[in-house]
Amino acid sequence: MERTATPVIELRNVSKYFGSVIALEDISMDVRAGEVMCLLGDNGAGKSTLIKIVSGVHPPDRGSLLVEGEEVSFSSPRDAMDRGIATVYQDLAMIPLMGISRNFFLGREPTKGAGPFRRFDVKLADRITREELDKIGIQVRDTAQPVATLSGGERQSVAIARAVYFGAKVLILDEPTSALGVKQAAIVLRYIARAREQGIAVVFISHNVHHAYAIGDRFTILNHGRSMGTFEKEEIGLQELERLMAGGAELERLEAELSGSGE
Amino acid sequence: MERTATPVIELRNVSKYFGSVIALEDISMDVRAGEVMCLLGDNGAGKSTLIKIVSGVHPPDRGSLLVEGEEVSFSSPRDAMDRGIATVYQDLAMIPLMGISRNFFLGREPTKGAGPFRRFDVKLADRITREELDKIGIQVRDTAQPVATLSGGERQSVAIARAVYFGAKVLILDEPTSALGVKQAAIVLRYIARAREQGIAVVFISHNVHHAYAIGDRFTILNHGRSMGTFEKEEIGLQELERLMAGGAELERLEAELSGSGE
Amino acid sequence: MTQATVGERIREVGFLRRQLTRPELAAIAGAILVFAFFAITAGDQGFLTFGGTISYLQVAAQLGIVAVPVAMLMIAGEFDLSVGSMVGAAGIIIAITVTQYGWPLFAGVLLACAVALLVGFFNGYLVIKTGLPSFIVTLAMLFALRGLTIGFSRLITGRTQIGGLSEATQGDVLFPIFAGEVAGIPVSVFWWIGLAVLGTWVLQRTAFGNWIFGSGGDPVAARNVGVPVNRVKIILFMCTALSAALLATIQVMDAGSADVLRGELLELQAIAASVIGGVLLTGGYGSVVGAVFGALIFGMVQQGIFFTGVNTDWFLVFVGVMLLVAVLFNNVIRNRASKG
Amino acid sequence: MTQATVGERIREVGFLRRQLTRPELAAIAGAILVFAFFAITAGDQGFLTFGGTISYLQVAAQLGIVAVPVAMLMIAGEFDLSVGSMVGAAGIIIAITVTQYGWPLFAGVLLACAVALLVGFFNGYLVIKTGLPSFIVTLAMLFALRGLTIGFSRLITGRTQIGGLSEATQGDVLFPIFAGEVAGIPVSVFWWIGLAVLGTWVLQRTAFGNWIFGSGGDPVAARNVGVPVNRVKIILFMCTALSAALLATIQVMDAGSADVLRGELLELQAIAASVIGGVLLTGGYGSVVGAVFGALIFGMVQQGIFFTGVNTDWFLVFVGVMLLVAVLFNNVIRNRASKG
Amino acid sequence: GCGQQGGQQEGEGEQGGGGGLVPREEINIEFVTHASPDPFWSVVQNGVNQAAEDMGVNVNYRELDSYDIPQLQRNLEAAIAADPDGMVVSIPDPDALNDKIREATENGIPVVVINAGENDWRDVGALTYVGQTEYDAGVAAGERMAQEGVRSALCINHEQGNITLDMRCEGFEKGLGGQVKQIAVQPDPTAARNGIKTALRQNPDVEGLLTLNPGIADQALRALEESGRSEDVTFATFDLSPSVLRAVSRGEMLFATDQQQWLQGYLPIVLLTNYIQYGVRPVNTEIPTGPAFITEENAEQVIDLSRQGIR
Ligand SMILES: Nc1ncnc2c1ncn2[C@@H]1O[C@H](COP(=O)(O)OP(=O)(O)OP(=O)(O)O)[C@@H](O)[C@H]1O
Ligand SMILES: Nc1ncnc2c1ncn2[C@@H]1O[C@H](COP(=O)(O)OP(=O)(O)OP(=O)(O)O)[C@@H](O)[C@H]1O
Ligand SMILES: [Mg+2]
Ligand SMILES: [Mg+2]
Repeated sequence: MERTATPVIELRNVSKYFGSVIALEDISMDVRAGEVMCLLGDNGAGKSTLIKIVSGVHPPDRGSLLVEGEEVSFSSPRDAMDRGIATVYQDLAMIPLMGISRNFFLGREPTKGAGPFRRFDVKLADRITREELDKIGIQVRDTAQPVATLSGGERQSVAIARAVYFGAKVLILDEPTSALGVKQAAIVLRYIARAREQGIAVVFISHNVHHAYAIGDRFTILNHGRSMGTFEKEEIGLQELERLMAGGAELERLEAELSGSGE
Repeated sequence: MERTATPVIELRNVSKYFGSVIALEDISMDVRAGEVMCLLGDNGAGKSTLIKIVSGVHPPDRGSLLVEGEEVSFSSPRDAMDRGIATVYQDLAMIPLMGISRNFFLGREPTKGAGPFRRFDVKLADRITREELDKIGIQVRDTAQPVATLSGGERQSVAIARAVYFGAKVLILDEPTSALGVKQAAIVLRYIARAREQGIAVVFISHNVHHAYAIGDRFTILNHGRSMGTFEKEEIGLQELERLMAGGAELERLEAELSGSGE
Repeated sequence: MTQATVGERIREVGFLRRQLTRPELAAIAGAILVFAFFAITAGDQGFLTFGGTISYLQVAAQLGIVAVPVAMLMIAGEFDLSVGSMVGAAGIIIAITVTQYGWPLFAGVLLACAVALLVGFFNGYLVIKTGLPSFIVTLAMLFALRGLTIGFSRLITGRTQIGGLSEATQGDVLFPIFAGEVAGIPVSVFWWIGLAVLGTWVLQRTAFGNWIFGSGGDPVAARNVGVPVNRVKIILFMCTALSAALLATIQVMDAGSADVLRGELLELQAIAASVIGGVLLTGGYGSVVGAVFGALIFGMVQQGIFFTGVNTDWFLVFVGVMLLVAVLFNNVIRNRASKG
Repeated sequence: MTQATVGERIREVGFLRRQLTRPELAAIAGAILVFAFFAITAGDQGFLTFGGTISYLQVAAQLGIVAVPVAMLMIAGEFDLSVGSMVGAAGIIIAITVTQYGWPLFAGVLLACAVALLVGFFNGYLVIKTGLPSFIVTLAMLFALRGLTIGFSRLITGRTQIGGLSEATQGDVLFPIFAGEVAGIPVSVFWWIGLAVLGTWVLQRTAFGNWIFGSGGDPVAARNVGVPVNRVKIILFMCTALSAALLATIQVMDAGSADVLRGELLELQAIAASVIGGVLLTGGYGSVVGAVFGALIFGMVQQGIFFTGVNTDWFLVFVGVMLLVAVLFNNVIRNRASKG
Repeated sequence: GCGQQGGQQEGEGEQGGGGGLVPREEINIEFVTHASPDPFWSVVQNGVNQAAEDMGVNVNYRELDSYDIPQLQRNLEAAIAADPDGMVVSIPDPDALNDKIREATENGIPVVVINAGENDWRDVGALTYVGQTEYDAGVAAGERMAQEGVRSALCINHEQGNITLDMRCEGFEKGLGGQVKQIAVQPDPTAARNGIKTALRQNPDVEGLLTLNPGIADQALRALEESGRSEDVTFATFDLSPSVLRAVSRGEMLFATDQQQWLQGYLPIVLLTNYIQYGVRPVNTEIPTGPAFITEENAEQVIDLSRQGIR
């Protein structure tokens, strides 16, 4: 597990507004190679907005974004991808009416042939898609099946498999396990662990404290668009993390009510 | 906690095919008033398809559906709603460009005035929406904000609040907590418990064994479109349930790999 | 953690700016721009006179009468390309029944309305039952209806233009309702305003209006929460056809004649007016007020050129450029308003 | 738990049935139905002869040449209403440069193509930059381009119809390429087939084709995964305009004349052919082959009535009804195939 | 009755025009007809432009995109609102238009009717009528063709529903005194040519063919050629173009009707200018511009004029 000095991704005093809504205010954060940074926070805290800034979907309204120490301003997600940043969006970024393998390779199609005869290598795409989905525990019957007809978990798996396959330097996962079954979720966590070992920087968003605590090296907690600080795993316990995420004592009362409730 | 003899909902030998795909094969299941039936199973097992049959979205290709002992065939979701069945769909069934409160009441608008002057009571709708979302822990700034601009969890909360508000006899929840923060998830579980107390039959789908075990009375497990049986809570332990859900030993191996992983 | 938190995340945004993000207000801005343009370039050549105003208002009104229900149908996610042909058909029905068969005017109008409702129902029913895109169903209806109009008109009268209704209409009690004037303003303008108000009320203030938005925004989701999507769409198809019959009645009374080509390309203009007014082609979003101002922009541009004295050869260039400028202006306004 | 499990959940579905669920094959079924209708009702009146076949193939080809790129643009989620005007404009450019300024034919054609590419680029650029719906941008272009054509044609020649190109064109080396015949079949048919093959190849077999589907299916998602959506759309707008210039060249050479009104309503027909062929109006789905057969249905229906000997007063009824029947038949086939 | 009306007109004319004090460059004339951008009206428009130049007056020439009577009504209203010194109008639909035109004359605007409205110009109080009705032109064409012994013919209508084209066909039938079948074709050249070809095959007995526009005539000529009927079918067209004239001069066509519509554009401007300036006008008469035919004998002479858009 290597850790370099300059962070792969760094955000400095970033703010983002949607009309009158303050989605993010003055956020600073960094992620280094070979570490998993967990972004935690309540619903609507601004997590998805934050990672959309990193992956080039939204430009920040204020503040700066640095990749490998160099200030960048992405004009499109393509720019971010070209710098090795792969993202699983919470709303998945898939084309409902397109087939699975076409979706898998959308924007990065493998080609064969040369010159004017360069063409989309459909066979290769189908094979890779099938293999990668197999690895994550999803068997597809037909790689041309429209994504719209997949189950929620199957769709999420395709998005994850795609990001992992293409993720070069940074892997960003926005609630990747939310719709997954126990087995698939475990596989995804293992993916993340493996990516970290390979020196990839991972940003991981989850509402599942157990998932997050199991895999995270550092934790940045957002609350209503503002950062509540970043904590090393050593600094903080599971209980403490949970309280920070849920934002208070109210939760404990609730949990008590539900007799025997786990988690 | 009352339990009646005739189930509120009963499925008898139901099958459903999509083209060449067997989504469900020969499923039987029943839910009684005042109980929480958990539907468990891997991704793509057929859970969502099953509840779509109950809520009138798909007609079954074979088998029959009974509501309060009477055989029915819903020609539209409206029919199911008229029989007191409220559903939170996994893909949420919301109109992205419509405002929150208009979405909340879509199809069941409160009206005021009479005759040709009967009109949508927008004020009332706004007030109720705000209240119900407040209860679930979501503060909305503007009830006319388009749903598309809500965060994933906020959107899910709106769908849940809506179903709970309108749920008369049967409440069906398809992975309602998947995008929710710890606090909101706990609130939803408490909702379910309260609904059960009021004698409502609840069908609850989750991949989170802890959530399911905490709240479920009975568990029906689907695997590749086929039922693996229904178990009473007393019959089965958490561990056993987890193994059934994940479908084998592979999971344990995986979990061992991820040191200290919870869940 | 309640109201305070909400407040915490809201920035101050000016009232004007907030208002301008509403789709219809941008269309109004476009209309004002076009008006200002003509007022400056052609103000001294009659554009600002009462007669000049009436001349473009009437064009806008006739388009607007159809554009209001067309916009609502588009918000519900469907097209009706057959409205133009329906205008022609309804006009010929009235003219033939009155002049050839000696029916009283009101009976002819009633028959035209009945046929329109039937055609609208048929359109809607076919779209719903077959799941075919309404574009293609109503395109077929566009051809078929125009063809029936030409065929029957030639069969019965041997011609494609039927005149001689002036005597039958001008004394009729219906005349002031459809073709009269109030204080020099043609009643079609009032019909337009009336329909706009009614449409806005239905869309914004009734449950049915909510269903319209739902049906267009995501028909599957809307159906899943219990909206009778099919019923909504069929009713709206009937409304568009009925509005075409209304326009035909107005035109027949106003002109005292009918011809089989009346209403040609009206369907496109109505759709264009709606889109100019901010209605989404894909459905689920828009407003009646927007369509009304879209029609007004269309009317002003079309008639305004008259007063500028520009060579008629360049008329269409002018229409195209003005249209684009008006819509671009809408857009600038909207973006300015919604941005930081 | 791998292949076995997959097999477990698949039912047997016949080969034919599986093939028929493909969108283009349903359109083929519609074309066959229309063909069968005419073969039965007018087979002994020349419909089945070589000459009869050419007469509808040529009409279908001219529509199809434009319908192919229009279908691709629609799959990418945009409309181009300006193709019809572009045909008129390109025709007049060729005619004026050749007859008035004595340019060689190839230079006129090149200029027309250059202008078309410029117009296409402008359309695309405007749609992308402003975020306005392409419907309204290209509608404005429809007016503006037609207006410029009328204006310049009258300014330079004082007429709206320019003839006398036959002498200039018939000896030219370009003539056999655009207006010649091969074994009695007009070359426009080969252009049509060539473009269809090219379009299908691009759409189905290249990365660019995948981007087209993505751009139309969900532009935001496509952009998020790195598809250069803007570039895709601008290129396609340029293709539709270029195809219009190609059609204009063919028509000018074939007819020996140009007219400012050429291509009127072509945009609607091209869109209709695409929709008949299964292209979704909302984008993201469809095929070139479908559009090709949509054009064929249109051509057969339009020319077929002359063979049946039906009074042409009923021409449009005929077009409407046949269109509807063909599309309904598509639909029945499709539903049968995809059901149980 | 006519004389009386004429007298009234003169009275009004005195207020509106007279005096000879209006400088020509201040005269504004609105030219509002059912014209569309087709070859026929192009020539009219050229006549208008020439007259405007010769007279030194301003003319606003207005046309329609397609045959649309309500739009024409609006255009008339707009023209009246612009308060011009004179107007030129056509009356293709008297019921719809007479009231509006009367409104103009009653407001003291001198009006000249052209092209359509032969029976209505007095009624609306216009100064005069210049032109020939489409119906009469059709009758003349029919009679001319009947002289060649044609008993049955096809009339090719390229814009179904446009009343002026209907009138041409109707008149043609009357003049021919035989059987005339209307065939509706698309305005698109290829579709029109192939449609005409098929129609010729379907009607093997027809002896005559009439087209209503020179563009369609070009295609009909090829259709005749390609179906080998050039010899036995007598072919003629409405309106001129260089290629039509060439065909006429080669004897491939019997004739092309020439309504001399240049005059329908030119004369009204001259008449109005003189009336506005000096109050002088032709009294109680109409000015027919047709029928005139271009045949093999005189075709060559007009080709150049046609190329310039004068014939
Ligand atoms: N386009 C937009 N317009 C207006 N408000 C927006 C927009 N996008 C997001 N927001 C608002 O910004 C806030 C942050 O949203 P974001 O999606 O980043 O939350 P999140 O932390 O990802 O929540 P969740 O855990 O529920 O996914 C939310 O309150 C949301 O309503
Ligand atoms: N419309 C459809 N056409 C074809 N296949 C479909 C369709 N809908 C669902 N399926 C298939 O049926 C199977 C069951 O889907 P379903 O959505 O019921 O799964 P699920 O149990 O809800 O899974 P998840 O936990 O991932 O949500 C899946 O394999 C899916 O691909
Ligand atoms: Mg989020
Ligand atoms: Mg599911």
